[in-house]
Amino acid sequence: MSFDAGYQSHKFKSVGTRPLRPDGVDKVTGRARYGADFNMPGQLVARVLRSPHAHARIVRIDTAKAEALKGVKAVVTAADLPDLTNGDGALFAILDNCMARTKAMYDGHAVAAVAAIDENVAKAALKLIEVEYELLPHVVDVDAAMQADAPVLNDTIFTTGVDPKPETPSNIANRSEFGHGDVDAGFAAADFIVERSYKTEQTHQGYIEPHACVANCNSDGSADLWVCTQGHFVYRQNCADLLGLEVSKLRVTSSEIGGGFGGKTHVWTEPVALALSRKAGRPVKLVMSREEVFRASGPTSATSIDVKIGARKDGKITGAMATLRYTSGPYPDMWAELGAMTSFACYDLENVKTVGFEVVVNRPKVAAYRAPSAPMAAFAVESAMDELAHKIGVNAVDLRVMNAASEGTKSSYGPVYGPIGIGPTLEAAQSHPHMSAPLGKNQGRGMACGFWFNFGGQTCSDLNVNADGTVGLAVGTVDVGGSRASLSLIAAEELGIDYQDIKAVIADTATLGYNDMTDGSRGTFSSSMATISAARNAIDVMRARAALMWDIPVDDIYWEEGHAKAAGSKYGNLSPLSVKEIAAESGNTGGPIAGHSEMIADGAGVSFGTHICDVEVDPETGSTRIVRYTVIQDAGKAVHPSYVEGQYQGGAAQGIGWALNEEYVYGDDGRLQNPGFLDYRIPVCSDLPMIDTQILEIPNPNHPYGVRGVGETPIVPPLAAIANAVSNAVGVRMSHIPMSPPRILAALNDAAKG
Amino acid sequence: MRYERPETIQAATTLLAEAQDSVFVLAGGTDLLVRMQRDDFEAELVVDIKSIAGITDVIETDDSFVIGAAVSCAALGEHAALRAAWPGVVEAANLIGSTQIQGRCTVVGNLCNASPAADSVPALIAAGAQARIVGPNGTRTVPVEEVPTGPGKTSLAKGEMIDAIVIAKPEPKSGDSYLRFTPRTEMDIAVVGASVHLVLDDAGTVKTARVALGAVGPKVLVSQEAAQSIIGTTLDAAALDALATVCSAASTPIDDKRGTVDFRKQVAGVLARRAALIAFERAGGTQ
Amino acid sequence: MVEVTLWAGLVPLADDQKTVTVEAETIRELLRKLGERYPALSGPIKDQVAVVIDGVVYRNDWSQRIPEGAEVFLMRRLAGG
Amino acid sequence: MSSIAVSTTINGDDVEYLCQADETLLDVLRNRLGLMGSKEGCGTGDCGACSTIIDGRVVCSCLVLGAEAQGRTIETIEGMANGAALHPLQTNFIEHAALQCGVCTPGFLMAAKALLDVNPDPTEEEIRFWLAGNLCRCTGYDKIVRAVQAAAVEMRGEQA
Repeated sequence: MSFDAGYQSHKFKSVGTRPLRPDGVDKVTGRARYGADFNMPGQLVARVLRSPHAHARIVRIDTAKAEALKGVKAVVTAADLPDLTNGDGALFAILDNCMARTKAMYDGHAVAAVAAIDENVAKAALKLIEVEYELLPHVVDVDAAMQADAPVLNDTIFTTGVDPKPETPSNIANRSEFGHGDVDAGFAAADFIVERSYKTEQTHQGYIEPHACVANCNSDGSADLWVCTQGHFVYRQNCADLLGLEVSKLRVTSSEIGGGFGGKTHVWTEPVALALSRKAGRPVKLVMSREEVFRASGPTSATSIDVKIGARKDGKITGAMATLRYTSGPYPDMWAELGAMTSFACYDLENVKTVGFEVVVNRPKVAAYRAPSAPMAAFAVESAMDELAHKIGVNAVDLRVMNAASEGTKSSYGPVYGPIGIGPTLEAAQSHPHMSAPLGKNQGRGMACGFWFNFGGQTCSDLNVNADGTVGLAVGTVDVGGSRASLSLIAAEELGIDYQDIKAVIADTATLGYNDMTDGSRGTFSSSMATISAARNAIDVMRARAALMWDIPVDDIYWEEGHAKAAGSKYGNLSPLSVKEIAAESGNTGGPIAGHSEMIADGAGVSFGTHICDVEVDPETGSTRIVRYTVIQDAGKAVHPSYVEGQYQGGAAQGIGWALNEEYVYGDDGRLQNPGFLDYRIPVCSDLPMIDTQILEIPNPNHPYGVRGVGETPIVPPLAAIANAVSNAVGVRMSHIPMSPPRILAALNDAAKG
Repeated sequence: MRYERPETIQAATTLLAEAQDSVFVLAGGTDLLVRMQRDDFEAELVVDIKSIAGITDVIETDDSFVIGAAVSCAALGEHAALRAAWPGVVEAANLIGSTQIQGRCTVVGNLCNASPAADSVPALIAAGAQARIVGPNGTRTVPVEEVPTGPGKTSLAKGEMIDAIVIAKPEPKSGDSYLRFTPRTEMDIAVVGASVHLVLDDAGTVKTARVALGAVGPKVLVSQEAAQSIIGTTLDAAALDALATVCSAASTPIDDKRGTVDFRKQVAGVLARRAALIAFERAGGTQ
Repeated sequence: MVEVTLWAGLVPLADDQKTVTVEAETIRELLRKLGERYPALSGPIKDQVAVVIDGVVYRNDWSQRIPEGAEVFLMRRLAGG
Repeated sequence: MSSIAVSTTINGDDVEYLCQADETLLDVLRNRLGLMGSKEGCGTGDCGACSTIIDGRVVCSCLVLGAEAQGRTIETIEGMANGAALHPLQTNFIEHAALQCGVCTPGFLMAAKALLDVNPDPTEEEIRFWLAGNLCRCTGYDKIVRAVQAAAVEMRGEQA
């Protein structure tokens, strides 16, 4: 069933409205069930023993005393998770991170786990597990880890992407390079050059719900996992691979998810819970403490970035270069590469070169955090762009407009762009009242642009028309920010029925075909495409049923405004058949009516945003207050505008926290000093003003309704927008994120000394 | 761990005296229960004092306020007379934690937790508050600054507890204030705290003053020299600069995850100056 | 004929060539021929690669046709958050 | 350690339970009484997701011992609606899209209810400082503050 994903512009009836979300009542009454809200009869409580050392060889683990303690039903170590990854490096990294096999690679790395009848017994049992560690030198800083004399974390890592292939192991796992043209020639032709180095500290997604699951392995090889996750199908695959279970026998149910932002795209304790359940022969509930979430889930990278941009007097950029060093934790991945790809993505450049270095350190395994790697690269590049604008003496927005990418531009990471929204967001920023509002004492305004790729991927949906004509929609992408409402609007639009007559649910892995991880802002984009396809499939079935009911050829029947209609004058007396009427006869016309879609949603289309921020800096204490904030971003088509605004506001708030206060603080002992919400400071209600949003709609040609992904781009500009605002407020160029009060005050003192 | 809820002071102090191993007093619990989450926490007995008659009352006598040990900071903030008399003490108490913490935490708990960064302690000290300590062998009253002896340590003997804070009513033409520095606008532990209490003479110049700084040493720092720098002045620029310089010099903070030595020393001076101005204004002083 | 630009990570596996010309009308044909010509490429091609045709990213849709003269990129498949 | 018998009032009903001396009220609500609406986000009083109203004051139930509930009046999110009729704060949170993932929503609703009970006409700043003890990572707080403002107007019986 070929599906035409091409954009057809038409007047929307449901899409673009703001109905109440179907999961709203459960969430405001406390009935919605999140990861930790599920229990099974006879379940045990699990606790994990974690390494207190940043880097240590595990010489010996003695679990005898723990296993002998009354009430303990199972104790597992790496020995209970045999390596079934047969050469798949990425899978082995997941396995080793779930339970250390030979070395503890960071403070918090799991080394053993216990399942007991209650929490107190489990805690007591942890104390009885004896682990003999051989301490090894550690390194947590990205630049220090790259020095020749730094301790080498993994002697099987040889830098890839360099020629000739090195013989000695290194903490630099990979070098990646992107770009085109000749940057040296570009810099030679420049009238002005800005060159500066930037650092950003490691931050965490900060979801309020800690990871939680209930796992149950039966003796017949079947298993159940109830878990808060952004991708229950991928969790099923990971867990099945690591535990040697058959995929179809492991059912994973996605609970309501209490925030993810990329941090719940990766299994942390779920395989351990399954292993404990298999060993104990009883269900096991494993809930992470907040301290464990900080120490042992997947924060983003800490970075160190050098940027050099050259431009002519008229503002045209002649050369742009960035060298980006990203930590990946103990296991290398693509984080530096993503940084290198996104850094100059907003711009149309003749000569550009970006080089990324993926660096392993003794920190937790990095996972995606909302447009992973992009906010740090944008901070460096957009700060340098602002400094360049000052040097040339041109307005910051004009400098962007002069160099902005547009349709047909060859991107800095390679491919040519289709129709993109950066130009319109810049123009909207220029004419936005915020841009011309007056500023008070010690206040400054900054702006910045941001970009994210967005993805499609494997998606499927089931749409069932019930006997009363109402519709059940089952999707496989997880709903955190209101996508059940958006997808119901999509189904209502395509079927031509009322939003109230549709109920969308997230299906578990046993009742729906495989769906990729809900990442890359693909939730609404991909599932809406699959839902439209399923709806069109259902419409064809209903047209056939109408043909049977009227006893006329199906080709003479067309679908309009939720009704089967007979085309042509010869059927003048046939009044249109509604979904309700067709459904009522389904028992006689062929059985239940449904529409299915199994597809690869592609052509997601990139998403651009421009942010404007006013800050007030207290020059005597270095404290920064966000006075005003505006987000302007292209959504292609805002299906449910309230929740598109919610993505813009939420991304901005995370960016504000990252820019001003959030950071992983490590002691000299390589231990995380602030694993808690008291000293890992995310913004509180009284820290922020109202966050204004402006949704632009430049249709995505590869989606029937023009929809683009919106979820990740909002976090990309804030670091730079705030840094530029602080610089314009008190005249110091901050190059280290977060711009905490001690850092700003030190910079002011240095500036005062001249 | 055992939980007891005595209804009289005597019963409470007896329980505290008889406990062999570690014993804790529970009033608001907002520090104690956080400590209990840690795996290394051990306690034989927790004594919940909230059922002791009168312990949750604020009593105004003709010359003082008697704040019961289990009065929540939220309740303190709602006591109009105390707020009018000692605005600095009340604003310090109301800065602790969040609305939810305010509904439980107490100034006595804040004092006995003995954190160098406690919010209410500098203001209590600047106000000259007294701690009424009860124990197996009777009651004694000491200035508040004598209770904390170092981070997490107090001078209370075994079996002793504080059952009230007593603050004398302020002299006429006096004012107090408390300011703290936190990176966020709420929910933070003070990186630096500064409290100033001063009394003006008839001419409107500072007659007496007390300056107390938090989070700049193992205990709250009471600086006589800082007080001297503003006595006899109407807080002109020179006096304020002297106050700031003295406070920065007197501070002996540490580097930690919340702030650096330089930052704390510099901001201690800034907050002391700003707090002095507020106290001066509240005392009726004019610049 | 189609000119394919390889993602930096693949260049060493294709005799260090940045661009390769291949006769292919679908993504399936393109990937099969690349794998045959440069066996070292067949590993990453299996599941780490996305094909970009004139700026549109196709994550793993072999049936997708490649128009004559289209700009084709082999890009690393990306993770998101 | 032996269990402690506690009798208290929760959402208007008489409730009795046994709990350990060191067991928090949050654990009692969730693990013994099946009232899963209060959530644990941190266990240290820093996120507000476990907010519960005890004797009229909104507190973190993770920093209250189950034993302390003896004889007190406790309100949890499960008691906020009046049967099927939602509280104005609940309806306004949905209408203003003041929640996305929703895990912080029960805590916000308890805190907002406690606010409007004592301050029926709060300014934006008063709302923001009162709710500073409730962390939200999804919304950036904008729509939450607007929902509380709208509910306050509705509860005062004025025109929205």
